Amino acid sequence: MSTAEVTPAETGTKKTLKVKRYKPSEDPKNTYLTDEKGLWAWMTTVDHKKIGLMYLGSVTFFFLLGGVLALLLRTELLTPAKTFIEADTYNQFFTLHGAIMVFFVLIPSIPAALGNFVLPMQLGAKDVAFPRLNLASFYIYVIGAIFTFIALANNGLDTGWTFYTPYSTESSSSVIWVTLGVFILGFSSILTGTNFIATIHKLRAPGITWGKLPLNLWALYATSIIQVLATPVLAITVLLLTMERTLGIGIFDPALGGDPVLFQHFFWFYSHPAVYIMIVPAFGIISEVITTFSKKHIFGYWAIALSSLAIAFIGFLVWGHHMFTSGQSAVATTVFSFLTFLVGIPTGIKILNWVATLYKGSIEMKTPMIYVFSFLFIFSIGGFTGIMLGALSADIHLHDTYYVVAHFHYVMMGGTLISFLAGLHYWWPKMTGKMYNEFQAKVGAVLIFIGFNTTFLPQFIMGSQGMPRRYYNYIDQFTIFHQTSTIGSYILGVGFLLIAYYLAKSLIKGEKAGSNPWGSRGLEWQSTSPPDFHNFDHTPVVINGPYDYHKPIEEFQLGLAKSENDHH
Amino acid sequence: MGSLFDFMLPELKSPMTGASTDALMAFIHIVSFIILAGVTIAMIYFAIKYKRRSDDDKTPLITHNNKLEVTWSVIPLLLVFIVFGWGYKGWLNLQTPPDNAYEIQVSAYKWGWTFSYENGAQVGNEVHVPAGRPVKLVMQSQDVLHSFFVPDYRIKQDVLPNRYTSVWFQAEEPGESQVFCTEYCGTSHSDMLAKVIVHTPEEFDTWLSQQNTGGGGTPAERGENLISVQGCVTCHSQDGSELIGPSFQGLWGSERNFENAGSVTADENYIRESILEPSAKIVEGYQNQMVSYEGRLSDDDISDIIEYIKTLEE
Amino acid sequence: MSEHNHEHHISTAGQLWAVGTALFILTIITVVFAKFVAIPPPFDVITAISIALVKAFLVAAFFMNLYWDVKFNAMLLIMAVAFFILMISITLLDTLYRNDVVPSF
Amino acid sequence: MANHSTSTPTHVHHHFVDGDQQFDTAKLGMWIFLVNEILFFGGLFCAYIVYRAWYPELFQMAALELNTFWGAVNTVVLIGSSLTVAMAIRSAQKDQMKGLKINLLITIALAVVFMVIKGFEYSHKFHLGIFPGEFYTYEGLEHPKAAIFFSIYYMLTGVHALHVLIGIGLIYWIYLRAKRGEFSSDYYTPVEITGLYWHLVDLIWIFLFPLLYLIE
Repeated sequence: MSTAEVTPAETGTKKTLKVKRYKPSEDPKNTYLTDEKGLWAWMTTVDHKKIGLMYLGSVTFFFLLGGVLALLLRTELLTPAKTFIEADTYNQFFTLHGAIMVFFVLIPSIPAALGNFVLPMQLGAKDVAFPRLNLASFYIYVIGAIFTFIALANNGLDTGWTFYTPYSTESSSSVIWVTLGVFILGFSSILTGTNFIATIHKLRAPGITWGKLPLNLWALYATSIIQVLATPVLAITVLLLTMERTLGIGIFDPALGGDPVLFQHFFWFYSHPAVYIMIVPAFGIISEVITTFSKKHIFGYWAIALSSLAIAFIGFLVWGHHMFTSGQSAVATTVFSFLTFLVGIPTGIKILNWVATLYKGSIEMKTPMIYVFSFLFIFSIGGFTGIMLGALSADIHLHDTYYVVAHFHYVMMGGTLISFLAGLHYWWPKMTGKMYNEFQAKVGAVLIFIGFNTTFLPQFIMGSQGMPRRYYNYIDQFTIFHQTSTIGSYILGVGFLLIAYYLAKSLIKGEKAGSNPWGSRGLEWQSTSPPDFHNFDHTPVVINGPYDYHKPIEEFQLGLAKSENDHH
Repeated sequence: MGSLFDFMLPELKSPMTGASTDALMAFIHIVSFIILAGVTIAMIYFAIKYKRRSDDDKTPLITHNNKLEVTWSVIPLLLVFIVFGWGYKGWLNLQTPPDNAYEIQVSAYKWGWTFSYENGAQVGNEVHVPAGRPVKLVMQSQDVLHSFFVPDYRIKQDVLPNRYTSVWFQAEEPGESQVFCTEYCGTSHSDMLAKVIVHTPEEFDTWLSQQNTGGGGTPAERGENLISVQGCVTCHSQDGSELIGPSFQGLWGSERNFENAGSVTADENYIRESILEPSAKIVEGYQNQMVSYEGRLSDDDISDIIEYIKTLEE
Repeated sequence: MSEHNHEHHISTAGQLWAVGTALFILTIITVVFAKFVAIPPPFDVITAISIALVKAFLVAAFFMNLYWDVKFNAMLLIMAVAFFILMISITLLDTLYRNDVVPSF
Repeated sequence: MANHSTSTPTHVHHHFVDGDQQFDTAKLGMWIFLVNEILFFGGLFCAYIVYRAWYPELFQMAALELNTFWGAVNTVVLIGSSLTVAMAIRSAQKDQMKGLKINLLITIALAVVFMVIKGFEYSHKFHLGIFPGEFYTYEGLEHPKAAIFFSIYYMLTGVHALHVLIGIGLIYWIYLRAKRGEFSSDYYTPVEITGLYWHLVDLIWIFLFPLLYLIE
């Protein structure tokens, strides 16, 4: 038993605590998976790890749904005009693909699924601040999903995920079911954000100062702030849209004297920051993975941490760059364009800091690291094309073409989804205690990379040549690009099937992972795999930063010798 | 490099609106490519050079380098300022049609376009324009949002119900260009296409004179008829004399000062607003007495009246 | 963490009544100003909003205890209001300037 | 589950070190939720301000249709209820359980009075044909966008009234828990955070009242 000098989060003054080393068992008997069993125990659990897994399951389900829709869309686009579905069906499919991927997959994917699992563990906490609220927000998500399914069974939705008025006020599809679903879903997002902010503020283990917070948590913190500040505006927007359809309140409907451009302001005030809700947590994962697999201290900790907050803040001021051609005032357009460029800077800083982290590291190309390299390449392209779209005169030409489609897939799929996969492969052994087949995983990662670029690179070219988005039919000159893109999407599909296959197999036949297979210094790895119900054997005490790879692992396995509230 | 850009972009047929855009896109593509290549090469080089030798590899503690951080913040910042300024300049040009632009009225609907000419000619899904002369399209929608996009000219503008928006271009050579609708508008959104057909000025004049102008004469003639039928003339003179409201003579393009809202230059949107919401802007020296004509005049009627008012320009 | 036993502030009944009375009086003042005193626009709106802001401050500071609370909670409230103002002012940049073709700065 | 020792009161959940940490966390959580409420109403206020800037004369004309007297009465009622909630929290802090229950009951009563007055205001307007949106049939206002003003009015006051109703439910729930003797000066977190919510409802009304009723 020894002592350590730490600064508890709450008081800010140094004090000496009695600590001892706890080496996590490599073969744990009791884990959160064995603690409570049965369907009912799962459905009523308040354990953040199980809730995280339930989110993971739902997100996977919706990803499958949205992915199948995407493949159907791409198949339809193999030839101009009708290939196998009607125009109206096509319009419904792209609307649902967009709405499902944005609201049900990308927004909850990293924060609610992976974040829920790792956030308390990285803090050394036993759970999130409000565990019951956490469960409630999962069920609110489920209710939102049910509303969307009701819409599906009832005329579907054909407005595009953006719900632009007056089309959405006139459309004969069931807009109201979806807007209500989105309204409800918003609360799920808000409650998760609220929970995370409170947890990061109040439940940090002794010694975790803001300067020792893992960058993943800085990213989740910034994300939560955006969720809390932006999502309510989405809620009121879809509520107003619902009222517009039921009562004809006329605020957004030009036929009743309203202003459709005002709707776009309302919508993008949420939906632009929402893009950062999707991408900022991805940055967090990249920071964790890149340090672990280069065994090296992160380069520019504060630059990366604070740039997340800067992105969160500036991200609120740029929504009008979706509206350069909408007929908004020239003043607004100019201001929005200018601010848009400012948001590009902190993003660029992050990329360069990550690359600098690799310098003189000890780099091991495991699957998560392959995803990180894919991310750095693909996301950079997404960023540069974002600069292109922020430039006023270029955006006039490119707006609402496939260039934009390619851009946001490079950012959302190439950024968020690929880093989600990085995170999934990184934390999979921690979540399940099992290891997947490394070779198959590498093949999967390479397939995703190739499939992705085959799908979306041609879309930049055809977009810049003038192919508009949301087109069922197209003129002949674009055929070759569409066909290449469709082939790419099939490669992606195969890649995802492979991933699903070996991950499922690892659950049954996978080798035991051990508590810390990657040799990470992160706090979540200093517990058993899978973790105990209470995450840690002893309340952890943190004296080193999460990226102090120059220090021996023993210094990362400290716990309170005696807990102050006797809860271990 | 040049041929790559030719591959990326359709042939530029309106250099006055598109040259700056093309140059800017080339600039961004080149700079982005250089930086991307740098990042990618660095990544791959590090991955090979610093490949893990053993599990006990020791790595140096490098936490940060402020000089480096500042460098790679400031250089991109300068670059994006250049891009912003460049884009802004090109866009300003797109927003300001030359004074001598030839004007065509555009009406968008689900799912097609109607183009109306000064002499009353109306053409569907085909807009004929003279080469070598700036053309300004004044557009409005009859139903939902649409967007007018001509890739060859690098122009795009949303078309809204209840408001006018405009876009301009100058095609230099006779030929054809594709028009797309780029704001999703329902079932046949992807078939809402049109063609710009560019003629030599002489051919254009011939073409225009051959068009059937339809009943009721030119828009301006119809407008003249409307203002007497609707009773506008009771309060608004056409010769500058003072009646209850401001005269129509010299109204178009003049600077209007208001009791309640600053000032604007009288344009389509102003006149339209004055007809539909007369109380929004009261010209100095007049009372708020006019009632709204919403529901009494169709959008086409209002456009016709505006056309007529344009002919009364001093 | 348990050393951190800060006392919860308990307002006296007098304090609460004083704040309540101030709020009642401000309500009467704002009605009187609006209905019986002719203030030229736009100062009428400014007066009404200023009084509302004072009332809001009283409620937030004393009823909601922010005056004695940790500063972070007050910061949250200020942040919410700041983002609300940002949302409105940027939206107004569009809706107020639609007629100007070229930015006037 | 963790074994609760005697030193930790039962209301403290296992993942907190002590009651203080739990109290602070709950309060922080509530404040974050209030941030979200402010921006929720912020969207409606934004619609209000945009339309007001476009049609100031409409807002002046339409405000005359609203009854300033009853609006002012409702302001006083709501401020009074805020005061009683603050008193309720004070009672809980001082272990005066009877005061807590009485103050909560007065708060509920005032909130009901607010809703009743609101109901009369609404029914008066419906009687005149001032319905929201396209059901608007009133002819006393000569303005093409009159319906939009009342749409905004109904949305703002309607969403606010919904919050009042939720507040009544919450305070009644707190009252029931107080009756069961769940609160003391050691543990009154639910009272405190419900109070915060109720004050926010009051705060919103403090701005709604001058913006809707007091424009001449």
